[in-house]
Amino acid sequence: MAVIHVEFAGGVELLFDNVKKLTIPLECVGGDTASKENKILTIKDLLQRLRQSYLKQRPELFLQGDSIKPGILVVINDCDWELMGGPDYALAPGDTVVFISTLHGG
Amino acid sequence: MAVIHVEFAGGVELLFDNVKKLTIPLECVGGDTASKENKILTIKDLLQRLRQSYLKQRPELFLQGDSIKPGILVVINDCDWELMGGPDYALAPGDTVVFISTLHGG
Amino acid sequence: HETYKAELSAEEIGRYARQLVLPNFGVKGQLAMRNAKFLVVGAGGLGCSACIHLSGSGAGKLTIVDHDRIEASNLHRQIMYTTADIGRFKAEVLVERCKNSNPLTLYPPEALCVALTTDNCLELVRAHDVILDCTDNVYARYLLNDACVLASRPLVSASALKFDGQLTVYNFRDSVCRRCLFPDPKILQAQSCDDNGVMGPVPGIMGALQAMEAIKVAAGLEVTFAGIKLHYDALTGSFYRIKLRPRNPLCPLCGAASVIRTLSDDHLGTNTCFSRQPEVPGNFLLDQDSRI
Amino acid sequence: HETYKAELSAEEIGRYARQLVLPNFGVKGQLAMRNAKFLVVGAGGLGCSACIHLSGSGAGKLTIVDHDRIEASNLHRQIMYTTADIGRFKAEVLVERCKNSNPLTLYPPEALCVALTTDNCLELVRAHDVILDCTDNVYARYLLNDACVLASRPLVSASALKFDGQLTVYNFRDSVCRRCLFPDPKILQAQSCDDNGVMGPVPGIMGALQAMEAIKVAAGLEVTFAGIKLHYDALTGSFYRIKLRPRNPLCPLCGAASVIRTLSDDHLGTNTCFSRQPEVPGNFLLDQDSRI
Ligand SMILES: [Zn+2]
Ligand SMILES: [Zn+2]
Repeated sequence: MAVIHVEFAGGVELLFDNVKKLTIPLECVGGDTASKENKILTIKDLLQRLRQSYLKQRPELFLQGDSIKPGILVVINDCDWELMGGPDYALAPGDTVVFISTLHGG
Repeated sequence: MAVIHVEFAGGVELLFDNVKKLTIPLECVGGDTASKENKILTIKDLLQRLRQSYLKQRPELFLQGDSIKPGILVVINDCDWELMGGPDYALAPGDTVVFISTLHGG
Repeated sequence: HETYKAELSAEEIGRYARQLVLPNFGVKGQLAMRNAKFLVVGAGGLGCSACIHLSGSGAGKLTIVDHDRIEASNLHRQIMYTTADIGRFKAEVLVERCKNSNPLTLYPPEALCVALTTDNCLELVRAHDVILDCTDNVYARYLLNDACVLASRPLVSASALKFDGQLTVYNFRDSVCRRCLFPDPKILQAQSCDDNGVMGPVPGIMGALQAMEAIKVAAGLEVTFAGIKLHYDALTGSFYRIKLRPRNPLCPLCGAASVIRTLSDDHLGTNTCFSRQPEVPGNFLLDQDSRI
Repeated sequence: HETYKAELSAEEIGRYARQLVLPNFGVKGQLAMRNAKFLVVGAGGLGCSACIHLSGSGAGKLTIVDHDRIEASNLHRQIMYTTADIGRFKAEVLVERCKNSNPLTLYPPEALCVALTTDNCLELVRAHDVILDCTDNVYARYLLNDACVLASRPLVSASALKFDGQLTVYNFRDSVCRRCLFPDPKILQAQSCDDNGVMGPVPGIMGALQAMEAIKVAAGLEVTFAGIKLHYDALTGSFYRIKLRPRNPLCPLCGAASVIRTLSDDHLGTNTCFSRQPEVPGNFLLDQDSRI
């Protein structure tokens, strides 16, 4: 089964019940209708799926409207998502998407 | 073209003219006859290829007989080669093999 | 005393012998260090570790800026301070320690026991070659970032919180600045070590990594964390090495149509350094775990 | 003074406040640190960094073993020593620094200014809970490894050379020992920092990482570098995280048919600690680069 790997670091994991790693079947990212329609699934879809099924508290610290909250870096296969097409990046089986808070302490 | 990636670290690179990374076409690992015979290529073959074509000095610091010199860790795709079958591991396209000296300084 | 030195003394050769034998560093690298000026802002956990390594490795000039005084709750991570130093200015004590470690530097290290502000920041940055961000708040981090872009200086930035640390080199050649990633500091939610805690060794690790990158900048070695962000997670023992975007052409600071051309609180928000309450030792309430 | 302490004093709560607020560490972790005994062998670059972080984080007992005296060429990387300390025993000075940083530990830190030998090693290892290998030679590394297997103690081992550093935790639960990887030290070719050099921050980074792992062992956190070896390359900014083999059933030390049942030079080779010449400052010849 095609899956993607999702990781949380730098404090983002606290919003997800302290879970640092998830493995999500790709077809589950888009919900029921997606697989039927063979829809291309993007990071945007992943953000919605995370909000609906995994985000446990204070969604406003993870999302701002439909996009990611500023201060959280979205990393696709070790690259900043801006290098990969941003929210419209089409997820592929085996992808690893990491959400990392920018730290400001010292 | 199917290639493997070879890296040297912890001082092993000094024996290879200070080159830290090589990309070698898989069919070149075994030499001319190998590709014709569709031979399975192993780490053993890679060691011989490295000795014949890349090793620049003091081969006795890299090899002991046909095998690797004790003190050098052979790492296949982030795993100790002992987990992968050792010298008989069959190389696959895209593999990364890293040779790392054990350090004893402090 | 102001002269650029092109040779090492016998005493320097003895002291730096273990760096001089390194083919990738050698006399050339040591002389580059010898003549380089480092500005370190923040003398906390990151700054303690970064400064003593820079000083030890032969930094020609080291200026340390911090207006904070040492408190008991700093000592678990701020490794250059002793219990007897509590109440003293951090920058002053750290400069003493650096001097005692290495008296051979081109200039004596200098302490500035003041807060970094829009008034003093640009001049300080301009007077140095390599800038280290060892601060502990969003305001200072963006202020330093803005000054480094305006003055064209590389900014070696590290941070630490809880079990996590980060490192990157901003504004080195064509690498991103902080605002290319997140343009507006005023909407960022930030956590501080004081409120949220930090494991002692984490800032020590990150500060030493920061010194290593600053040395690479000064010595002309390849600067491998420009455009790359390192994230270290001590709990899982993971190191993420993230390739960052190129400079953002729409960046309000370093972009083509930049709107930020001076240091100003308009672009920075509130300077919380001045409003922060001093740490109160003993304000932590014992939980049930303490009665095992 | 010998009592296990099950509560933290108000002073301790103030000092460790930033670790106490961490949900993964908290009072439970701090009390575990408070009652743990750490043996650090080697007070060089790794040991300086590891010890000051262990002490700062609240190590209950810290014993530091090193028979070397401080030399000028140590100072660039051995961050806890000053120029005035040259000629003194490293372990003695490092213990002073740790005491000054943190006087609240259950036992005062202790310096043993002797070489580690087959005669004293096993007893020392048995008297402690967590062992840190901060040594600089093959002999001492195998001696400590053998003692840790014979005494069933986890060995947090780090090393540094040139631009590279390594870290792993040997003999923790079912993780490998050093001899599972390379059974015979007598045939190993080893380079030392003294002969081959090392960049100052590298042992600082590795020593702080080592302290972090030792704290995780003591505090009962998941020990993520047991059976995993970290390799850090400062030149390329790379971190390799290598999954090691399981225990080798044929290991001469920890294997089923082990032949090494006592500490003995027969299995270790020559103890080069005793034959090593002291470092001669100034013996480095200036090359052409110095005349740029
Ligand atoms: Zn920018
Ligand atoms: Zn073993």
